[in-house]
Order: sequence, then structure tokens, then C-alpha cells
Amino acid sequence: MAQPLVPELLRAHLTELATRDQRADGRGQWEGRELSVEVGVLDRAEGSAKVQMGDTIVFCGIKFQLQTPYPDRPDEGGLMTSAELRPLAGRHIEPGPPSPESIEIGRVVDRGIRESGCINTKDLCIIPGEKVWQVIIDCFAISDDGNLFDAFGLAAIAALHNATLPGERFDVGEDRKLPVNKTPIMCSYQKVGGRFVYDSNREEEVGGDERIHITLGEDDHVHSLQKGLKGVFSASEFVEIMDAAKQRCAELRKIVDSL
Amino acid sequence: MAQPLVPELLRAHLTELATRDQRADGRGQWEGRELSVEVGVLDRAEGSAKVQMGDTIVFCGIKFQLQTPYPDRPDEGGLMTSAELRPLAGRHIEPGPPSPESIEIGRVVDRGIRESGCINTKDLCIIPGEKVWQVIIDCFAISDDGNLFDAFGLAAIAALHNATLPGERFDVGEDRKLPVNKTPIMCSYQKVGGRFVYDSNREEEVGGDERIHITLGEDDHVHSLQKGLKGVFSASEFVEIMDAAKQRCAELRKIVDSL
Amino acid sequence: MAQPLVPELLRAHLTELATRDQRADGRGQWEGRELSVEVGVLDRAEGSAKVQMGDTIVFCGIKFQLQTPYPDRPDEGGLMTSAELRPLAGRHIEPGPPSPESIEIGRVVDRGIRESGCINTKDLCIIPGEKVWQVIIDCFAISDDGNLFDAFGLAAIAALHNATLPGERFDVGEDRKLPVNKTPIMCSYQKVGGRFVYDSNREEEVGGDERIHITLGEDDHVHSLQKGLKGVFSASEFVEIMDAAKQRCAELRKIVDSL
Amino acid sequence: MGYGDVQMIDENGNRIDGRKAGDIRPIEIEMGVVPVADGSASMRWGTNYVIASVYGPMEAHPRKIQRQERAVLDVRYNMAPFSTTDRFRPGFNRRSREISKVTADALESVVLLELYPRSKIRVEIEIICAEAGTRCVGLTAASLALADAGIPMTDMVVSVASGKINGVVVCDLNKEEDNYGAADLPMGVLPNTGELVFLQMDGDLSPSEFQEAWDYNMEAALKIHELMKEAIANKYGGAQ
Amino acid sequence: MGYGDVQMIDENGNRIDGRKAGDIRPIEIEMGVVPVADGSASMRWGTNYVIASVYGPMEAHPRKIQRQERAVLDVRYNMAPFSTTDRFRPGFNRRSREISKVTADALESVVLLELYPRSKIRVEIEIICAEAGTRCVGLTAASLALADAGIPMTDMVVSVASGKINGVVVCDLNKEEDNYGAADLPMGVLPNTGELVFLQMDGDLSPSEFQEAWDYNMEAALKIHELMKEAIANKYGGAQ
Amino acid sequence: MGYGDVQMIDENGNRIDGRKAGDIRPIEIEMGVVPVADGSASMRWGTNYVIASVYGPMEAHPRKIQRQERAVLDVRYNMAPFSTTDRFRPGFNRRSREISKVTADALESVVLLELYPRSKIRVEIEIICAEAGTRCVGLTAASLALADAGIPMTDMVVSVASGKINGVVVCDLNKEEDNYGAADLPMGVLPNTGELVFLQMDGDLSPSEFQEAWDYNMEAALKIHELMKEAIANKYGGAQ
Repeated sequence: MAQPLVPELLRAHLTELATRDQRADGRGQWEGRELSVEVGVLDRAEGSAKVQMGDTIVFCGIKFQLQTPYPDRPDEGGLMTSAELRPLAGRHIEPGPPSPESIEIGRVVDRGIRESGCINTKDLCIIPGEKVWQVIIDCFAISDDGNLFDAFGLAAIAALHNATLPGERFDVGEDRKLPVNKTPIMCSYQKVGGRFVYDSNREEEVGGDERIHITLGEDDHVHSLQKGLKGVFSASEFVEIMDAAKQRCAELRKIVDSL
Repeated sequence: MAQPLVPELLRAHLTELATRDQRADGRGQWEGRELSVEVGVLDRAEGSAKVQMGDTIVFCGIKFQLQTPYPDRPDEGGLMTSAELRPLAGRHIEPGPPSPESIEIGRVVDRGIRESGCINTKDLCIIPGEKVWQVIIDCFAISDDGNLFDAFGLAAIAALHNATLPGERFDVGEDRKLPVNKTPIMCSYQKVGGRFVYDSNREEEVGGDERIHITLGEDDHVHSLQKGLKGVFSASEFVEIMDAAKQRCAELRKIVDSL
Repeated sequence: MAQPLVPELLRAHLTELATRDQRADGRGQWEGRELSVEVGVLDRAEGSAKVQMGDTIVFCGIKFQLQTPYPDRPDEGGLMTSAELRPLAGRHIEPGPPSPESIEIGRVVDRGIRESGCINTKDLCIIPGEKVWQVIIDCFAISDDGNLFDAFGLAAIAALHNATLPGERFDVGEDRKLPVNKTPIMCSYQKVGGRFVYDSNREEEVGGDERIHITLGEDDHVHSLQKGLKGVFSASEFVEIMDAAKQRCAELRKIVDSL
Repeated sequence: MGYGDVQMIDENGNRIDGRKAGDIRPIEIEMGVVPVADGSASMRWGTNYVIASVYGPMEAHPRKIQRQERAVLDVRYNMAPFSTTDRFRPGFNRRSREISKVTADALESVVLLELYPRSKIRVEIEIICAEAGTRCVGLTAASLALADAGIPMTDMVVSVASGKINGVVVCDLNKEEDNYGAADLPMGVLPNTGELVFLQMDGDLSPSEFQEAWDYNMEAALKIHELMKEAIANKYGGAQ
Repeated sequence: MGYGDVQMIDENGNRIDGRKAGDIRPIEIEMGVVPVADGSASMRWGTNYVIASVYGPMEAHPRKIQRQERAVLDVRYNMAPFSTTDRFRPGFNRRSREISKVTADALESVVLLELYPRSKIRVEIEIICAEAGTRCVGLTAASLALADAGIPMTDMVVSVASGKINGVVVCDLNKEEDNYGAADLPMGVLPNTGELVFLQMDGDLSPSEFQEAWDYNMEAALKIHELMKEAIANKYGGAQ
Repeated sequence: MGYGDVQMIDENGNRIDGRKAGDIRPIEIEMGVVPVADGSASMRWGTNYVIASVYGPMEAHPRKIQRQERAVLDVRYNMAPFSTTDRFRPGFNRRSREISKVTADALESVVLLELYPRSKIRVEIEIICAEAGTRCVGLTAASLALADAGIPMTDMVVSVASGKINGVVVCDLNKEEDNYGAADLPMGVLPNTGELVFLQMDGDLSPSEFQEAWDYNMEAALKIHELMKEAIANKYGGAQ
């Protein structure tokens, strides 16, 4: 992504709104945009989801490949996450090799999934030492109006829950559901006008400061954190957003688990 | 290639000539430049040709490699065409990774050869499922004064007819002639000054509009078409150049088959 | 490296000094900067050296990998030298893919080592036709105040003498010292102010002309030469620096052999 | 080629998906599917699913790509990693580069670039789900997205391919037919004049087969154009 | 994960290298180790060995990266090929790109960039020998190098990670502990205010474990800050 | 190295292609072989076949490569894919980069770059067929192409290599000799002054062997220079 020009006017406007506990689109501090999650939307993927949060729209597709396991872990499969920010999804996204932003987002989504243990890599074993499944999670933005992190995170876990191991196509047994043991959920907070808000839209991203991405599992266990962008925050600010995240992650987990 | 500045004066000049049924170098509408084709000109290639069309000069070299066949086609070898536009061949050619132009030209030459069926990939089998030949057709421009498409196309089919499978060097039997069953020929037409002409030179390329590349086989069978560059053409214009192509391809086929 | 601006003032100053047989830092024509060589300085390398020549500081680390030998040389291992000029080491070094300068320096250091025969590639054989060692020599600049060629060359041969084949870690037998049969030494001369000097510092590099790199082995055998940068030199100038090199290489060889 | 022994058309002239030789697959068009873009459209065409978005006209940078007298069109055709049966690996791809180029060549032929000197118009085509004929779907969707962005054009571009299967010329090959097909003739037609801005072909067609395939394409293009006009009218409440 | 059966802490709460849960590894700081740089520092931290250098402020080029109102910070984290047990192959690396980015994000939060409009400050971090926690060592060394270069900052950045091993939260994991660890929480702390500019975490920590790790980091950061002040004072003959 | 047991010189001092120790391979020069270039030349030298073309002086762009006081020389040495027994894969190649650099260094030493401030001269060297000594053939062909382009030079550059085979120093190794050779000393000589602008060497030469190889090169350079003058005279109808 090209460095957007940050008009000081936008920053001043957002700050002024924040002093009155308001946001540019009328939402409350911890309020998310209108959300929809659909699964099974991609004909060529073995699992898929479409997430819409306001005008942010993303797809996630799950594909599988066979691979030889690492010699020191003969009974474990692999997991790979890729996030593509194609210029389709926004004027600010430039074509070319992966930007530092897209690398960061892919790695943060990956860590949330991986570290939660929702995929037990031993469940991906076909023949120990010979053949295991590699799960590939491809996150793909259609329209970026802010907070791709959460949209990708949600689409990824929803698509995993929707996925089927294509045993027949690869001639290694019957098709079966991909075992997914947990439902890690990422919630992101950005400092806008001097205070943190949930689910910043693109206008807030451009006029805001640092972001904190929190992935929580069952029982509020922490699986992944990431602070991004320039900015300083205090321990008490962190406690505040962690509390907000515990509540919101639980709500979103219910949505995903009920799909 | 860098985008050449298209001086409106050149376009106007070419248009003015076209109204009088003339071309900048005095040729008729369907007349090609002086042509020479030589084969066996490259000491390190297993087949080779040099084509000169006016001041456009190209080489084509055929090389072979052993490869393992694809599992679903165990008795078929492979075919690959590459067109290198090195900055040697013209001021307008910039160094660097392959340009869209050079990718297009390589793929169009490749399609003409491949789709004609002049190489039967089963003739490239050495040991089914284990070892097959890969034919590599390398087109290389020495001097680009326009219409590299036809020069490469002609050099490629002439070089294939000249090629020997190097069984002895690879220790897989005796050397033998590469079986080439047909002689597909490409002819290219460009709209210059509002009408199509055959074999445009560089001046006409710079001051002209869209090009149409036609590859014909025996009995006027069509094997490949490509419209390139900005421009609109009508069905009747297409019929006109297709008729011209049928005649010219037959002439050129005779030249190649008599080498 | 970016092309440094060569202030004509610096050139004039260095030329003026040269007419009085002086150098900018007070050294004599054939005098090197203060030198220190330490070995065994890198915990993760199987052999290592740190060389400091004035404010030029470099590391060299030796790593080993197992590889399959080439079919035509089943009992010979491999040797690879890489020189990384990371932007850590100087304002003039730009990030990005390897510059022509860094490629040249790596290849010149490599040739000095390789051509001297100090590593007998047959000593790297583990199981003929199956497993051989590859020696990787990684030269890495910490601070570039000129003459990285000699610093890298000295660090490389010192690190090789310090290296241990890690048989145990790779489960192919016991650890043993890497056999190093010879001690090739590179000395570099640059034309500054119209005459050649030894061990030019960065100021002299920027304000100087062509460089000549000479690698000598025992009995003054020549193993590698390289002329770099713009400049013309005469046979008698070459004889002069070759004589200087014979003396200096012998001195440096004693230092390395005594480590 | 050489797969003529797989029977894809029955004795009544019905194709495996029930179509007759000249029929096209079902098509659904949606306008404005990328809310943040200046214009966008999606097409479901058989099981193809393609999204195109348009940004601009905007300042052309870096300056060396600027043209004094007209806008430059920056077109990218790309396959999403989950668009194919085997995962499609992102990165440099000669086929995508070529399709991007010929698609740009086609669109430049109709967009009134002279209205926007020194500027750039970006056209992004993403194949979300690939069946057969993605280049045609992409080009058609791109012309819809340009219309949605309000970029003036001399005409829409409608693209469709005919081909040959079991020695029979048929229109708009589906995936199975494409796998066993012996020829493919994609064209980009201006429906109001019948002129062409895009043409490719590979395979083997006799002169008479070629004419048949050409005619199928021309006919199909007019049908598809009706669907396009309808989709635009549904969004903007009037005829094109 | 799932390696809980390797015993890394004995019955007396001693770790394999003899440390208690809250102890950090030995640290040695050297200032000015890159003579040609505008500022530099090295840290030996356990068997980590990291060198950071700073160049600038200098003219920012190419001009498109220039910012009218402030300096840009160009930060690179890189592992030397001999820094790891298996040779580390030079070239593009997603992990290094991400660490470079979050390190830049952290440093931009303290460097007074507004003092140098239109200019660039280069920060180079090279991992010469890697144990565990290289991103923390790199960020801390970079803030020392910036101080050595005389670049004004609101505060130093001290970075350290705590983690979990055998179900016990411990500070500053060494290599073996990291290999078998179940969580890692690196933080970048401003020692004078206790605020943060860097935060990452992966693994599994319950809320109470998380609090424990957080507190260890805060405590350790103050200890490390003392060592940093001492190193600077040794070079410049006074307190920071 | 270590292949001394293959006998490449017979008891009468004849080499496998019949030459004596100091003889060069047959050379054929053709001027103006790239009609669209500002200057060009080809050399057949043994079975080497090399074409060089020159474009410029032209405007140097992008502007950051411009030099206020002189022209920049942009030199590329490249091997065609069909130039070697095993196909030579196009793309990045460290050897070609190094040869391009030292060739540029040599040519910059003779071209009067100061006559063309802020401009660029492009020199393209393509190895169409490779035997042994391609860098020497390329450098020599490039100096012919520069002459053909009318670019002023202080002198031509003549490049040739001597080496050692079966313990005997010989001039201008052919392919078989190069494969089994024990040393290679390529030099770039200014024939009018006997000075050097290019020098490389690898292998093993004692001081006296080195002197012998040097002398062979100097002698051969003068012979080759005669052929070059003749080729230029043939084209331009006069002596150089």
C-alpha cells in the first residue's frame, strides 16, 4: 500500500469527535460495523467463507495439497496462510510484490490460527513419514474499507470450519470433514483521536495511530497479539481494550460456531 | 520495450501515403520485405535458423533436455518456446525482466507451432513414464526493424525442420532427425494509415495501430490467431487479410519445405 | 553501492599529496593500516574470523552442508563464497539485490581460495557418489572504510584454517578439522593521485582510479588477478605492484599461519 | 487434441450440460460489487465467477508512464489462489501477463482516453472461480465495471468463445468440453457495430469450421449484450 | 507446543542455565562498534550477538518517499548467513520483513521525526549470532545506536520477552526453552513512563499467566535500562 | 585442475588443433551486422561467435544515473540460450554480471566519455556461440562496435588470454584445452601503447610461467589488432 497522505484536517476532525465520544460514522467506541458471514461460497475451494463488515468484503478459501512430512515430525501435516491485497480492493493498494503490510497481515492471521491449536497437525497425517496434508488458507480482499485484519481472521476460521479434506480427489481415502478443535477470534483496536476504538474503518485507519490486534480462544486464553503502526500506549489502555476484546470475541465465536 | 513517442507527423504521413495506396518504403500493401532463410547456422544448437526480413534479423536455436513425463501423459514429451528481446536488437528495447511484448510474442509463436500439431509429443518419448525429450525453441532477435512475430515464427519452424535429437550426447540411443509433420506459417498484418498491410517495418509499427497475427497450416487450416494493440477492425477487413494470409503462407511454406 | 560523487577537490588533494610521496592518512606507499585478525569469534559458525584494518571491520563465517556430488566427480565436495555488503557497513551501501560490486568482490575472493587449491575437494568426500560436504564461506562487512577485498580475503583463509567439519551434527562420523593445505593471500593496490598504493582507505577509493587485486600462494605462485574500475596501467607499473605484493603476501601468510 | 474418442455430444445434438451447439451458459451480472471502487461488476457465467473493479481517472504516476494527450489504461487479469481445482500459486505468470495485455489492447480501443490527458485508469480483473473462458468473462466484466464507473466508451465490449468438440463446432465451451476440445476462438465484439477489438484462437479449424464458430460468437454476443443492458438498467433505472 | 514432557525447570525452580523464573540472561553492551556509522551499538545477550548502526539524518531519496513534515525511518532487520545453526540463506524473507516493520513502528513512536522534515534516517540491525529473542535484542540495540548517533528520542526503547515453559511463566527464554516453550510475549517498553511501543505474542496464555509474563517484562526492562544507561555513560562520561 | 594426465600437446609441440604454443585461433570480423544499431560488429574466433551493438550517445535516464561531467557507459555481456552445449537458462547470473562490470571498466578507460556530459552509451555483447575465451572476444568486439558507431576512443582494446596446459604455457586456449587447463590469463591491451585496461587470472602460474603467458598475450594482441584495422578499413575504405 502506498503511504496515504494524512490530512491534518482529518486527524483534527476525528480528535474533535473523540472528545465528544463520537465516531465519524456514528458508531460507539466498541461497536462494530454491520456484519455478515457466509460459508461454502467458492466452488473450487475445499472450504470457504465470505465476510462483510460494512463496506469491507473479503473471501477466504481453503485448499489442500499433499506433502512429505518433515523427518523430525513424521506424523504432522502443515499449515500455511497467505493474505493477498490485490489492487482490486482499493485505490490505495498498489500492484507489485507483497507489501510489508500484506506480509504482516498474513502472518498475524496465521499466528492466531496456528497458536490456538485449532488445527491439530497430527490430524493431517495420511501415512506417517510419507504423506500428510498441507492446509492452505488464502485470504483475499474484495473491498477494503478498513480492518482487513479482523475480516480475514473471521473468514479464515469460518472457512476452516467449512472445509473438507479431499481424500478422493487425491486418491488417499474418502473425503472427510477437516477436524477443527477450537474457534480463535481476532479483534482489532486502533487509536483514533487519542482513544482506542474497535473495528476502525478506512477513514479512521488513515487518520488514526497505532493498532492492536488480539486473538483470544476459549476461556479468554490469549493466542496472539500484535501492535502495529507508530504510537505509544499505556498498560491501562491495554487493559481496557483487552476487556473489550474478551466480550467481542465471545460474541463472534458464537456466530462462527453456529454457522 | 519503452513506449515510443508516436509523433503525430509520422501517423499523418503514413495516412497520406495510404490514401495513395503507397507505403513508406515503396512496397505494395501485401508485399513483404526481402527475405532470406538459412538453417544450420548455430554450432551449439541441435537445430537452428537465421531469418532476415529487410533489416530485421533473428536467430532461432533448438535445444533438447531430458525430462520425466507427466503422470497422466507418460508417453509424451514437452515443448517450450521462449522469445528473448535483448537490448542488442534495438534502441527501443530496454534491459530487464521480460516485457509484456516479449511474453506475448513468445506465446503467440508457441501457439502456432504447438496447435498445428507439427510436433507429435509422442514422438518425443524415450522410455514411457520415465524419460522423454523436451524441445526448447529459443527465438533471439539480432536487429528489430519490425515484425519480429513473423521472423520468429519462420525461424522457429525452419529450425525445427533442421533439428536432430541428440540421443548420443544424452546416452539414450542414436542421434535421429526430429520428426516434424507439418509446416505452420505465421503472417502478420498491421493497420497503418487506416488499412491493413503485410509485414510492417518498425516505422509502420510505431505509427500504426492494431496487428493481427494469423498462423495457417496445410489446406488453410487455422491454428492460431492474435489481435494485438489498440484498434477496432471489421469482419470484412478480417476476411481481406485472411485471404492475403492464405496466399502468403503457402508461398512461405514452400520456401521452408525446400530448405 | 551508489555511485559516490567524486569531488574534483579530493582528487586534486590526493594528487598533490602523491607528488610529495604522501598519503592522506600519513602512510607510506606500500604501508597497510593497523591490522588485527581473530579467529573463532562466531558461536554458530563452524569456523570464523574477524579482521580489522583501520576502520574497516569484517567477519567471515564458515558453514557446511551435505550435498550429493556431481555425477562426473563423485568423490568431490563443493565450495561456495558469498560476500554480503549489507547497508549496516556504510552510508554508501544501498539495500537491495546484490550490486555488481558485491558480486565482483565475492567472485574475486572465491577465485583466490579456489584456484590456490588450499581446499582439496576430494577431502570433502563422505560417501563417494552419495554424500559430500559443501563448504560455504560467508564474508560479511561490519564497517567499510575501504579495501574490503583484502579484509574479506584474509578473513576467509583465516576462517577456513579455523574450521571444523561438523560430522556429529550431521550424523556422518566424528567432527574433524577441515584440511587446508595452503594459505593464499590477496593484496590490493589502487592508483591514487597517479601512482599505485597498497590498502587504500575509503577516501582513497572514492578519489582514486583503478584497482588491481593479486592473490599469491607459496613460492610467489600467482592464483588470481583482477583489475577493477576505470583506468589504464603499464607493464612496468604492474611489475612494481607485483613485487610489493610478493613481500606483503609473505608477511600476511606468516600471520595467518601463526593463528 | 487427440481426445476425440470421449463422446461429449449425443445423437440428438445435446451437449453434456443439455445445451444445443449454439447455446451459451447461464449468466448472472451484478453491478457495484466493490463498494470502495469507482466502478465494479461481477459475472457468474457457468461456474465462472469474476469480479472487475475500476479506479480513476486518477493522476498517472510515476510520471514516466504519463501520456500528454490521453489517459493510460492499466489492466491486470489475475487468478485468485482458490479459483482452480489445484491451488493457483500467486506470482509472476506468463499467461496472466499476456491476457492482461490483450485485454488492455481491447479496452483501449473503446475507452475515450483522449478525454483524460496525463491520467491513469486502473482496471482490475480477478478470477474468483474459474471454469472455461475466463478471459472472455474478464473482458466483458471489465467493460461493465468501466460503465459502472461512468467512463465514456464508444461501445461496450462483449466477449465470448466458440470451439470444436468431437468435430462439431459449438458455442461457449464449458470446462469438460474445453479439456477435450480441439479448438478455441475467443472474440471481443462491439455489439452496436459488429466490429472486433479482441481476437485469439488456437487449435485446428478448417475454413468452414472457422466461419461457423465466428457466426456463433457474433450471435451469442448480441444475446449477452441484452443481459448487460438489463443489469445496467436495473442499477441506473433506464436503458444504457 | 505439546512438548510439555521435556523437563526444563527443576524442583527448586532452577532453569537449565541456573536462572530463576524472573532472571534475564547476561548482557554486554558496546557503543560505537561501527566506526564509519553515525551511531552504532552491539549487544551480546546470552549467546545472541547483534549489531545496529544508524546513518542520517540524510536526504530522503527517491523523492517519492519524502515526507514534507517529518523524517522517514528506514529500518532493516536481517540475519547474517552464519547466525544460525543451519546456514541462513540470504534473500527475501517474510519473517524479517515483518520484524523490520514492527521494529520501525516502535522506533517511530519515540524518535522526534518532526525535527528533520524531508530527510531519512537509516537503522540497520544485523543478527550476527542468534539465540532466542533476536527481535528484542535488535530493537534495544537499535535504540542504543540512535542514542549514539545523537538522534533525539522521547525515551529509550527496552525490549524483552517472557514466555511459558512446562506450564511455568519465566522471563527471557533461552534457546532450549524457546524450542520447547508454549508461549512468547515480547514487549517494547519506555522505561521512563512504563508505556509500550512494541507488543507481540504467540502461544497460549491464560489471563493470569499473561499478567505474570507482562509483569516480568516490565521488571526486566528496568534492569536492562540500567545497563544501557551505564554503557552510554561509559562512552560519553555522564548519565543519559 | 589435476587433469594433467590428458595429453593435449604432442611431442612436436603441436596442439590438438594443430597450432603451436603461441598461435591464435582463426578470426573473422564483420562490421555493421546489426543494421538498426548506431554501431555493431561480430567476431567469429575459433567457434566463438559474438555480436556487439552500440546505441548512443543518448539521453541518460532515469536521471539519477546521469553524470554532470561525462557520459555513462552501460555494458551488458550475455550468453544466448543456445550458445552452450547444455541450454543456457536466461536470467540473473553472477558470472555475467561480473564480466559486464570488468568489461565496462575496461571500455570506460578508453572511451572519451567527457565529450558527452549527461548522456548514456549502451554497449550490448551477446555470445551467440561460446567456445573458450568469450569475455575476450566480447570485449574486443565491443571496441569494434564502438569504433563502428564513431565514438571517439584513445585506442582500441584488444583482448586475448593465454593459459597453461600439461605444464606448458600456450596462447588462446580452445574449448578442450580450457576444460583441462591449469591457468587462464585474459588481458585487455591498448595496441598503440602496450598499456592494459583489463586483467584477470585464475589458476596456478609460477612467476616465470606468468611472464611467458603475459608475453604471448602482448604478441597476439598486435596480430589481432592488424585484423581489426583491416576490417575497419574494408568498411570505411581507409586505415583507422
